[in-house]
Amino acid sequence: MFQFILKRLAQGVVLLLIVSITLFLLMMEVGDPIATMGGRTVTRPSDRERLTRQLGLDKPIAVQYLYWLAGNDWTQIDTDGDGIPDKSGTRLGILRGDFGKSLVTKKPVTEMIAERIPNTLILMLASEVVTIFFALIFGIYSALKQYSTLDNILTTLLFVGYSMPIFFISLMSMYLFFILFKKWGLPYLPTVGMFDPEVGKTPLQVLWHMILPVMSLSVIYFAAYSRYIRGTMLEVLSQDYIRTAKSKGLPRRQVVYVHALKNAALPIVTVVGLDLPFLLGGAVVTERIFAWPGMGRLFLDHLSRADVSVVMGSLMLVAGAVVVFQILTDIVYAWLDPRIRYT
Amino acid sequence: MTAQTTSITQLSADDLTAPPLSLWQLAWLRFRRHKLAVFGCVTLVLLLLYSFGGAFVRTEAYANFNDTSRRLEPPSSEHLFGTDSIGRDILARTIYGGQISLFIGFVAVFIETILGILVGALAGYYGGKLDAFLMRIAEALLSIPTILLLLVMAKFFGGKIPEIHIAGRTFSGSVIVIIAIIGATSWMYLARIVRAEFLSLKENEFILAARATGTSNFQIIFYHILPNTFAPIIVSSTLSVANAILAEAYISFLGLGVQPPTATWGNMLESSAKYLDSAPWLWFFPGMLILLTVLSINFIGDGMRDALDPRSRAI
Amino acid sequence: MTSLLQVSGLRTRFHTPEGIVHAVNGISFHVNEGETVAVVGESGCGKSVSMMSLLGLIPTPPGEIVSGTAVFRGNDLFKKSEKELEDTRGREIAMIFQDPMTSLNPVLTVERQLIESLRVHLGFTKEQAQTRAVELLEQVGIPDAKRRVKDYPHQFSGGMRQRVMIAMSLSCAPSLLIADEPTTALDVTIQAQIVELVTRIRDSLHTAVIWITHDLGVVAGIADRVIVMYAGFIVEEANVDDLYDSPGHPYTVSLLAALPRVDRRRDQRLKSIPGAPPNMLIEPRGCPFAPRCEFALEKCRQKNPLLTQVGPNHTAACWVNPKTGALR
Amino acid sequence: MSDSTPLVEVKDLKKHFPVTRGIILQRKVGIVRAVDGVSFSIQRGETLGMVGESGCGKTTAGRTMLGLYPATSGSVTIDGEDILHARGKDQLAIRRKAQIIFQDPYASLNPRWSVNSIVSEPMRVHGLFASQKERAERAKDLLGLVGLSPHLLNRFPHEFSGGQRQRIGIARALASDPLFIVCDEPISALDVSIQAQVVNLLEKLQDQFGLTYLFVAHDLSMVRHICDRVAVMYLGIIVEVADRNELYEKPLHPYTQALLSAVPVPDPRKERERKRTILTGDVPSPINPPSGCRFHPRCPIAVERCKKETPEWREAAPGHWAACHLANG
Repeated sequence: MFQFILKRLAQGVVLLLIVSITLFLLMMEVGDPIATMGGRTVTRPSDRERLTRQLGLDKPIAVQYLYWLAGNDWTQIDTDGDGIPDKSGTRLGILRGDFGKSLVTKKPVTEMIAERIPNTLILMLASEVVTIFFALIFGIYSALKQYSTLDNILTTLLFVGYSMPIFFISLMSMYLFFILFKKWGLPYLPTVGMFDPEVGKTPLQVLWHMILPVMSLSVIYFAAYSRYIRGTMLEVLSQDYIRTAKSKGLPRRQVVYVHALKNAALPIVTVVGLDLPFLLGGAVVTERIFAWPGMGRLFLDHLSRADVSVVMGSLMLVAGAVVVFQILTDIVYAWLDPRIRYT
Repeated sequence: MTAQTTSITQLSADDLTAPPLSLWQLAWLRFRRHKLAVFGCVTLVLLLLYSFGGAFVRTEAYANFNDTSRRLEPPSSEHLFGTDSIGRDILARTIYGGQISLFIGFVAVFIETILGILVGALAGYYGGKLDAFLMRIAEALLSIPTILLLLVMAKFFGGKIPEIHIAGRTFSGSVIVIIAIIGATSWMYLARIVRAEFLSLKENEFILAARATGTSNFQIIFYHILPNTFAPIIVSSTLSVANAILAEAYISFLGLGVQPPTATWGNMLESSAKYLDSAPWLWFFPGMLILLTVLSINFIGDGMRDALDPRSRAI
Repeated sequence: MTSLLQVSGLRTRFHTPEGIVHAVNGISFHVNEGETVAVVGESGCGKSVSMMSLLGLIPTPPGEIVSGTAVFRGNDLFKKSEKELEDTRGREIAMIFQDPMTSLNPVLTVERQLIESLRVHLGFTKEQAQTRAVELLEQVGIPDAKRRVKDYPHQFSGGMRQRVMIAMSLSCAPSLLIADEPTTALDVTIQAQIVELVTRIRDSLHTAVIWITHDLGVVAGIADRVIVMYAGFIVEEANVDDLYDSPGHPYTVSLLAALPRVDRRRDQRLKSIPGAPPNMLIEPRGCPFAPRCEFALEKCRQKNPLLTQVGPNHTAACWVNPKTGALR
Repeated sequence: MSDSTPLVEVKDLKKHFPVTRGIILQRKVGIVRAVDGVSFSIQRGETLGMVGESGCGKTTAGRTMLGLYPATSGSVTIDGEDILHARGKDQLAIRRKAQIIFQDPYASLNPRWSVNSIVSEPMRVHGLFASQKERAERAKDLLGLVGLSPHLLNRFPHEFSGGQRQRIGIARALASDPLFIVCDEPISALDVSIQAQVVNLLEKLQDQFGLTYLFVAHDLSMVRHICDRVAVMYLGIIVEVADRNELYEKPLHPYTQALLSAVPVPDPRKERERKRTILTGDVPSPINPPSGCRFHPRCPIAVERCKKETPEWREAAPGHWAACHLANG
């Protein structure tokens, strides 16, 4: 088992290297970072040149990647442009936990991500929990009552949820719960940000502001999850061992919740486990619409300004989480399914 | 011995266990029974009529004509869906936007399908190092959330392809970019499906029989195995069209997709959130059209899944 | 003497998108206490469906028991509520299935699966049930039972899993065991082990057995009485010796003639039955075997003969005596 | 059978499968010795039966000898030519002479191909006829030969029953005019009433074309009926070979004896009187076959010697070979 984890980790590292090289190459071409630095336009050619040198943008891509990856504190860099290296580098590289500094805010990327991660996680995890809770209830019910009227109605509705563009459901729910409710004099839900600046960031405020985005996200995830759970349950319920359990005269409850659910849990856990790391990436569209200061917004804002360190940092964070969660999922799977033993 | 000969001649057409229908005919019979799928088909045909037939009612010039004096007008008899923030007719723009959105959806999936089949077939059939190599690429692409990857790529290619002129019409180069990047970032799922199919089919006895005869690998891959993977490929590709249309809508909504003046349902929504209250028609009609399209395609895909299910042998 | 189980006019069908599958078309039979009845027939003849109908194990929909009664120890199984049926299943009537690979739950230990019925039906405590589980495994000849009871099904071989299934089904000492082709998926050497095991346990517990199979060889070794099914009908029923000595239905005659013998030198080609079993989607009319029958008359295509007495405790559903070719 | 050189000669054929662990980076942790040194020959026009329990390697042996799995070592000659080491055109030429029919009537025909395409494929691959039309004509003849109506040529496999599909498989195997056919459990998936049809057809075709069969099966009764000679396999090796009546009446190897005694006979009186040698335990794993005689852990008469020494393959009676220390003919 230990060997298996080591092996998977090694593979993961290789995978991350390939991903990072590819992304780095892409990022080199997404725009002119100098042009958008800090929101002000740098016009003087001499300033441009100095900045380019300072940022190491004059170096070949391979060197830039190396600096990004492993830092440049072991080498001298030329800051004044006289061709003689004069100052030792300060970057430690992503391998040593230094994600670099943002061109826009000048703050370390790790700090910026650390600021945003809780916001994203609170939104995404809440949606995930709400989703899984309802999806399990509905998925199991619907599988047990396959082809009942309620199953048919709900299954059709699921399709609508599944096909719903997230911005459309967001805009519609904003329109209904904010604008119309306000118009009708009902208590209306806020649509922008995490809290009312006048009240401050209290847990209650955050909760209140979360309702709409969480609802929008949940509708879409719910549809996908419950379809999957329903399908898995149906598959399991048609297995021979369920027939055996019934033939033993076990109460229906026991057949469903012990014999069927334990088997259905395997694929469900896998899917949830593999989805979890992607939550770190945030919900770009939702965060944009609801002005939620999360990872998705961070990514989007800094991508448009060609802020390489921030964009690379957040992408690599997700990719790294994907690798880790894949291994975790395998471990959980092995723990749940006695047939699988990694040696 | 006489008993033997009579028994052989007695075996005739009426001994067949199933009616003389091809597998496709059987699938069609089953598909027709799927009410939602039929509903999806009808809706999709209507949407295609709307987008492509609508061009005969409203010209493209009209769709791009901005009358700044009539900005943000609510739906009226003149502008059925209202006007946008620079006074263009939304109805006309949804017609031309629909053409592009649907075009992007179908062409991107065409690319995706070709890539997915090739990668999946080669990886699954030959296995070994080739398989490992191709699957690592797929994994690498899968380790970044699709929407983030699409945004990076859209930004990378943005503005690099000049405008194109086809049949007297001008399209933003971004249409090609979006098609290419959606195609390039979505083939992995299909490749995995095709690979799994190939892995299981290549051990099938009819493949062994072909190999025993001396049939070449090329023929086995393309004539023997591939036709047997059509069912999952068709289902997956159909559902992919819905996903591609959504993907285009998302990146265009975020402003990195198809660039104006070329309209798509996605980029019509780009700044509409600002007019959430003042001009809901701005986002309602394109949003509704996207929803309807995606929904009908998903219904069709589900119907196909049922119809092409290899587990049901009978009608 | 009243019989343990008396089934009358059982009719089961399945509603499929392709039409109605007439799986069981009104069969009646009985099983006495401690008796072994073999139900023989080819795949799709309704032998498994009819037995699963008895226990309410047919998924409904698409399955449907159209009519019939199944009186077990004085009560009609079809009139029982789901709860009452649960009490009967496993406790009074147990079942073992064809494929031991898929019939055990892969994620639960053998112990977990063994103690369930003991706890549900006999009210054992967990400790009592655990002790009993080991005893049961020892009884069915699983070596090192104390340790192996903690294993998962996949850690057992096919034959061993079938033993576990048998231990499970016999844990509450049922008065009827339905064995649905329990040896079909196994090799002959393992089949011999399982047949021997079931025979031994049957004799010690005095359990009645319904043994579903297509193998006329196995039947000869285990059954007291044989029921031959074809296309959802019972076409013949007889004591095992009578059936092999003087089969009364052309189908049985042909089946026996189509069978090579391991204990005899080959003398001639096998006698084959032309054609294939009928499509169960088509409502049966006339004798279902008529299209493949060498004795078929015009009458056979019109009217399906009822089971009639052709000897003591021997019934067959045929207008013709296959031995002489004359009308009965 | 005037020609005394055998049509098929298999010498020390081995097929080992590596056992790998791990999902991505696979590591070899052992070898399944599925076929571990098998030698036999088949005369022209003869049917050799190959029996054994599941996992004994009989199916793998049949498939490996046609090159369907790359052989680990050994040689197979068919009509004097080495099938395993030939390449390109030569290999194609030998493949034409050897064909195979399979167990599963559903998996053995391409569901997307018409009967015509299926039956014509060998002709197409081997360039036997100039035009598609001629091939279709020949396919019609072949259908007639296997007892199917020629007008079913353009139907698809799913329209046929199991027995009919098996006939189509036989027609395909005949299409390249082979000398030798490996029958890989051709009847075990069929109902009893259909089995006899297929077996009779195979015999009829053998008479008509002088075909040579390797009949792989686990149904010992049917093997006795159809085969001239029978080879018994256990854990990747052949433990006994003899003419059918010799083997069934005077089995020498204790495994063959046990196997035969386990086969039920459709005769209740006989069954009641029969004494069975009931083997204990299961077939051991072919990854680590037992030392000495591979059968010794289950053998009712095993002695100390059987654990250590691999029994010699010897002719106990004319044409009756067995590998057992204790067997004497």
